[in-house]
Amino acid sequence: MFKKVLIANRGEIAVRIIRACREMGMATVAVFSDADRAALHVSHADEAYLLGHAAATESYLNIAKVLEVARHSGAQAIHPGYGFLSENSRFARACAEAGVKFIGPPAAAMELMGSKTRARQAMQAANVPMVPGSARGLSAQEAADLAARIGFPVMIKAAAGGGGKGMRLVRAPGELESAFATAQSEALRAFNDGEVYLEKLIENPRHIEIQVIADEHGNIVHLGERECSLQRRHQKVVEEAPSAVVDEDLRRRMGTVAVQAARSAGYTSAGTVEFLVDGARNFFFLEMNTRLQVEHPVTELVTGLDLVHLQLRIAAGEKLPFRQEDVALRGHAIECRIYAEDPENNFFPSPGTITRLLRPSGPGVRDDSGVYEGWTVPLDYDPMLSKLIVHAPDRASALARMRRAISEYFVGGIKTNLPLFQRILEHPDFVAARIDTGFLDRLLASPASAKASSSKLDDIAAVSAALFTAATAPPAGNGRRSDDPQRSVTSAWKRAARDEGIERL
Amino acid sequence: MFKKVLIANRGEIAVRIIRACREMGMATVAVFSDADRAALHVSHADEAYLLGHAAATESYLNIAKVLEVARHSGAQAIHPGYGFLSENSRFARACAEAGVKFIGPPAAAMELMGSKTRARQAMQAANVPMVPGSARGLSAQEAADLAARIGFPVMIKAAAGGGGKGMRLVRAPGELESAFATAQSEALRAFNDGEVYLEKLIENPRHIEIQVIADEHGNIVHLGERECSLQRRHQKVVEEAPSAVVDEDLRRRMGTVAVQAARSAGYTSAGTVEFLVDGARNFFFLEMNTRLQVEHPVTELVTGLDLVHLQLRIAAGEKLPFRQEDVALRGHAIECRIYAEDPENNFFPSPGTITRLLRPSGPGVRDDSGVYEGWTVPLDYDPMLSKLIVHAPDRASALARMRRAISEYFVGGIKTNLPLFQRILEHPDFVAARIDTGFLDRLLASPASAKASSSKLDDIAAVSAALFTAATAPPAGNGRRSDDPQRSVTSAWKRAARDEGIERL
Amino acid sequence: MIYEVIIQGKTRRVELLRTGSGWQCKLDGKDFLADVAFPRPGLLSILVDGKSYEVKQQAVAGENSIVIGQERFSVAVRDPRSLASRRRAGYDEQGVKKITAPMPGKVVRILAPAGTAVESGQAVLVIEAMKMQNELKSPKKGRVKKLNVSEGAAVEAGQSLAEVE
Amino acid sequence: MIYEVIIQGKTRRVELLRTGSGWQCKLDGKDFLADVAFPRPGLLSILVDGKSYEVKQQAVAGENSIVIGQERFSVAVRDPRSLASRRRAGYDEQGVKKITAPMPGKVVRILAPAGTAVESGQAVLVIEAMKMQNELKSPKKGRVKKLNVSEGAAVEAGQSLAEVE
Repeated sequence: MFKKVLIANRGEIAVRIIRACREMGMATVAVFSDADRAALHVSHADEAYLLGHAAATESYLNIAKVLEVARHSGAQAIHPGYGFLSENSRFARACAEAGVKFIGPPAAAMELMGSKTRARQAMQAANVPMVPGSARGLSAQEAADLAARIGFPVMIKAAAGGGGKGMRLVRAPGELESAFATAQSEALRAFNDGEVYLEKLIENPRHIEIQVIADEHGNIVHLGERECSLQRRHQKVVEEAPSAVVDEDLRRRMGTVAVQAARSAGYTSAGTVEFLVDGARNFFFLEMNTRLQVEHPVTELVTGLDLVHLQLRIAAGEKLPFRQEDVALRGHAIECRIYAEDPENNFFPSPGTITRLLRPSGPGVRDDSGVYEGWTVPLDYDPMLSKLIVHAPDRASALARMRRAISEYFVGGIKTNLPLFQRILEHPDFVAARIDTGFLDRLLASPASAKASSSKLDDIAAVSAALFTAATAPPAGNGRRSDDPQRSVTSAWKRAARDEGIERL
Repeated sequence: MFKKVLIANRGEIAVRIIRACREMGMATVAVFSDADRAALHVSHADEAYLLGHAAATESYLNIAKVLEVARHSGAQAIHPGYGFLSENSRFARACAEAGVKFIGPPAAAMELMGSKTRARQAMQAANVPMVPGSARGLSAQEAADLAARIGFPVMIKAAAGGGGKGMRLVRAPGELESAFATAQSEALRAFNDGEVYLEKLIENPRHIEIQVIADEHGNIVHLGERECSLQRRHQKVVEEAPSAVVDEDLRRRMGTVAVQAARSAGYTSAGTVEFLVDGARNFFFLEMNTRLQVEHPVTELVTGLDLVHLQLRIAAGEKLPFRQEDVALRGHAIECRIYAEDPENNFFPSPGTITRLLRPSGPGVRDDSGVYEGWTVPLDYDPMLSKLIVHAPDRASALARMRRAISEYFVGGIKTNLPLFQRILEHPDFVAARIDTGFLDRLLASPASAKASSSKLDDIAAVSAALFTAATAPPAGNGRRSDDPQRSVTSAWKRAARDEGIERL
Repeated sequence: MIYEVIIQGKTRRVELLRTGSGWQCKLDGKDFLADVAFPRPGLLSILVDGKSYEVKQQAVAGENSIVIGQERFSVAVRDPRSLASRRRAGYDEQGVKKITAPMPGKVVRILAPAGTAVESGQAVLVIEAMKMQNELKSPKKGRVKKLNVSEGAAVEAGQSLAEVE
Repeated sequence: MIYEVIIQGKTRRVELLRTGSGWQCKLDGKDFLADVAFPRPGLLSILVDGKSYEVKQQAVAGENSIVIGQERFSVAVRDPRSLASRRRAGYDEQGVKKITAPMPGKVVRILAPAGTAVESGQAVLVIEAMKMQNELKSPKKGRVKKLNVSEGAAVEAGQSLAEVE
């Protein structure tokens, strides 16, 4: 087993991997950018080294620098987490050349699956059911022709893409050109690769994915499905396991296809095969993610396994400690991705300092967080603050538990998408599991049902606002007492207040 | 199902029950004493009412007041938690008379099991294996005679007792009289009942208990065992499930006895049958706790069930939603009880204000806490701050996970027993599960192996102390900047510092 | 103490009097007693007729709100005597509306140069932040009066980027 | 800045110089560079030669310590110039030792009245707090010189209860 592991990532996933390494008795090496010196993953690790400036290209994407740190620190393996270098095969090869174990699949498998077009070809060869479309990069003109042939609506996707970046839905010929351009430039920006292709859109599909795990001795097992249909602009927002529409039979069939897809790619470590599932429960191969997924915890909770522990064991050459028939699902798990973004304003990112952080806990609640009270969320990276996951005996109680957990969660000083989850979790269609990949965008388009918040609550809020102000008002005449509990926090209010001519504070 | 439930308790268990009620859509009514106005259970509940002064007898033990609140608020049921009124049959009867459902067993069962002496008689009748000793309250003289007959060492126990209060170990005739007196006065103080009895001591036994759950339709199921041998002065400190010495066969035999004990007592709701297990794995009935146990979460994690949810369903008249054969154990769970007490000073309670609270989280970690940063732990009640529970696929990884969680836990401003757990979790005998009820007291008697903390760490600590001081040093001449991050916390240091003539701060 | 609280647009008058057992409150003339505790700065626990509310104070970029559960109430507390506050009624001066940057970022594309006729909701420019591209749309039907930024420019939160008339 | 740090009894001399890239430290003459961040009051993250330490500041009842992981180091930071600090070497004056209350509570029983000869570790009195009875033991073999409290008395933390000579 490795003595020392470098984590080439930041935020909550870096912390989550550091925890796994610690639990397995491995020393941890963190890397950080100028923006992250005070980040949680730095103080949680046994060692930490600066990579460079905040810009990802100069830090978390800087292969040479990461490997230099690995060499210097004597790390025997590197876990890339997700995002950043996690699906970069050049990095995987560079690790091999540097004699450091890359914790993930072989570079060849990453390259095959990394290019959606080549992946399509390979999967077609392996008779994996596919969505109609192009199997290679296209010019704007070719895209227009193909779209005309297979018919609108169509999706434009970045060949090197992932996470919805460089992805555009086109409903009519008129929109194609500008969408193509945006997708291409976004792809270029995000992946240094402008290649895009085109696929027919399956109307109102579910996004259901299968977790696979494979060792280096040819053993491949699937760990059931995750229901990831709740997406905003193709970004997953809420995930759960199991899926309400997947029964034992469908699970076995999808799992078998996923395992065979992984096998045909010579896959090892943890990976995910994504499918679109239509109303008739036909499933089509979407793509394979050659890394740990953000939503991996829901699978961990229903299977009772720890995927990062398994990744580490597998990378160290161990065999899978269980067989397919040993895998059993218990209960229901749901994950909400807590982002620093403003649901009331186009979900614009809301970086800034977290002035107050109240985190949920208690029975069945897991909070995989990368932030702390006082931390300033930098503008430079993905604004995910935390993954909130719950586990309960059944879906109904899991939903109730998540509602309870969300109601306990408070992040002061920045906007978050917490209020959005309240809306989702109470929506009758979501409660009934009547969801598809368009559900959330439709929900967001509909007016936020101005549920007449009991005027009682209005009263309490009004009085509270006055109370907060009163609590910081100086005792007549002399200045504010320095032991004033309210002082620190209300300063922001006072500033704003002054502009508005508030009662002298 | 109930619309509104009153929680007649405080601290972490009140919060835990409020969470369960919320998850089941029931409104919650909290009660509090003068000392607890700002407590977590008050702000988490939908309603909250003052009972009276801090003294438990005037608040959490005040039956009339609690029932008055129940009546006033329209609560349909009362959950007593553990401690306080949870095993008080008079309270259970008073609830019935007031037309409020007491969430727990029938008063008769509480009375039977509540008196250890009557319980012994009943269990003997039911052929439950017993430890030799008296089955009734004794005078000092009778105790001396009986002890002489069955031989030392013996235990003196309060008939109404629980949680180690009014309990004394006597190894030689000389110690008997004073021990008897202390036990009696402690019992009187704690339970208003000085009756004590005597039992032969089983040398180096394990304390292993069986969780039972029974509905009001005659269905009784056991949920496996908990290993609770890690005790300090008969107070459980660390619990786990399953026990390393209990195999399928022993589990079935102990479970069967536990179920039959519960049945003979006409038991309903959640309860625990405690056994002593000797080196040859013979088990002897110790007592039955007619309430939810502090350590119930380890059972929840390995069974995937929620015991408080089940208590509520059962109290509402529902049938158990599963049968014995449906109960399966998965993985391993460990609980540590985090107390505000000083392990370096006889575990004296350490009340005070929590100036900083860093709580562990992440995979497999559950923190059932009743405190928050800024909360002042009152002197008036049991000093438990939180229950920290971990779950992992096997015991070894559960131990590693708990070590990791403990290393993340920090409570500033008061002393806690966190350092103790570090010692326990690293002890070779505990790691090998070679434990008995005397393990911890022996460990504590042995010098805290002054594991030469790497002088490197000494250096870091020394420099850090200076850094904290330097960070608050005023820029030459003018006063401290008010945006100084260090200001608030170092005040205590500064105070102490001044007395010692520190560099002017 | 007397406060004028503008909450969700509505203006409420709050009178507070600290008493022994708590706070005597008068809200728009209606009296009630509140038992209040401040567990931590920015948080308060308030009991009114036994009902318990955990209230949080939220301040993001000078925008203040009160949070109860996940319900947000934007508020401003004003001194009735202050006149300054009387002004600033509507933000909208003679039909010209500004498009401002909701957060720091970089202008990656201008879609509607000055002079362009635009529909309400039509994209005027694209800014990128945190690796996401976001289109900023015209708040009204009209004509792009002027653009204050060019492609590639770094912009601050609240900075005025364009005006539509 | 120069500090004298008494840590676990030992006295260390710490010299700190803030530089651009961090802090230049000299510990008992040994030089090293520390990269320091203060994430929150009372916490610091310190990097020395790439090793990362999360250090917490602990103050309980005027007793100060540094916590790293679960390891505790009791410390006092002194100004070398101060003389006051020079005194208070040993706590133990001419063989008389105090028994002090480690926390607030109530004296429930006196086991060894003044004049009683006691062994080291023998219980002298019992105080009750948080529903637990705790025996306070004699720190030395000798004789109970005087008792400052009687049964039933409420006592403060740190209060001297008895003296053994």
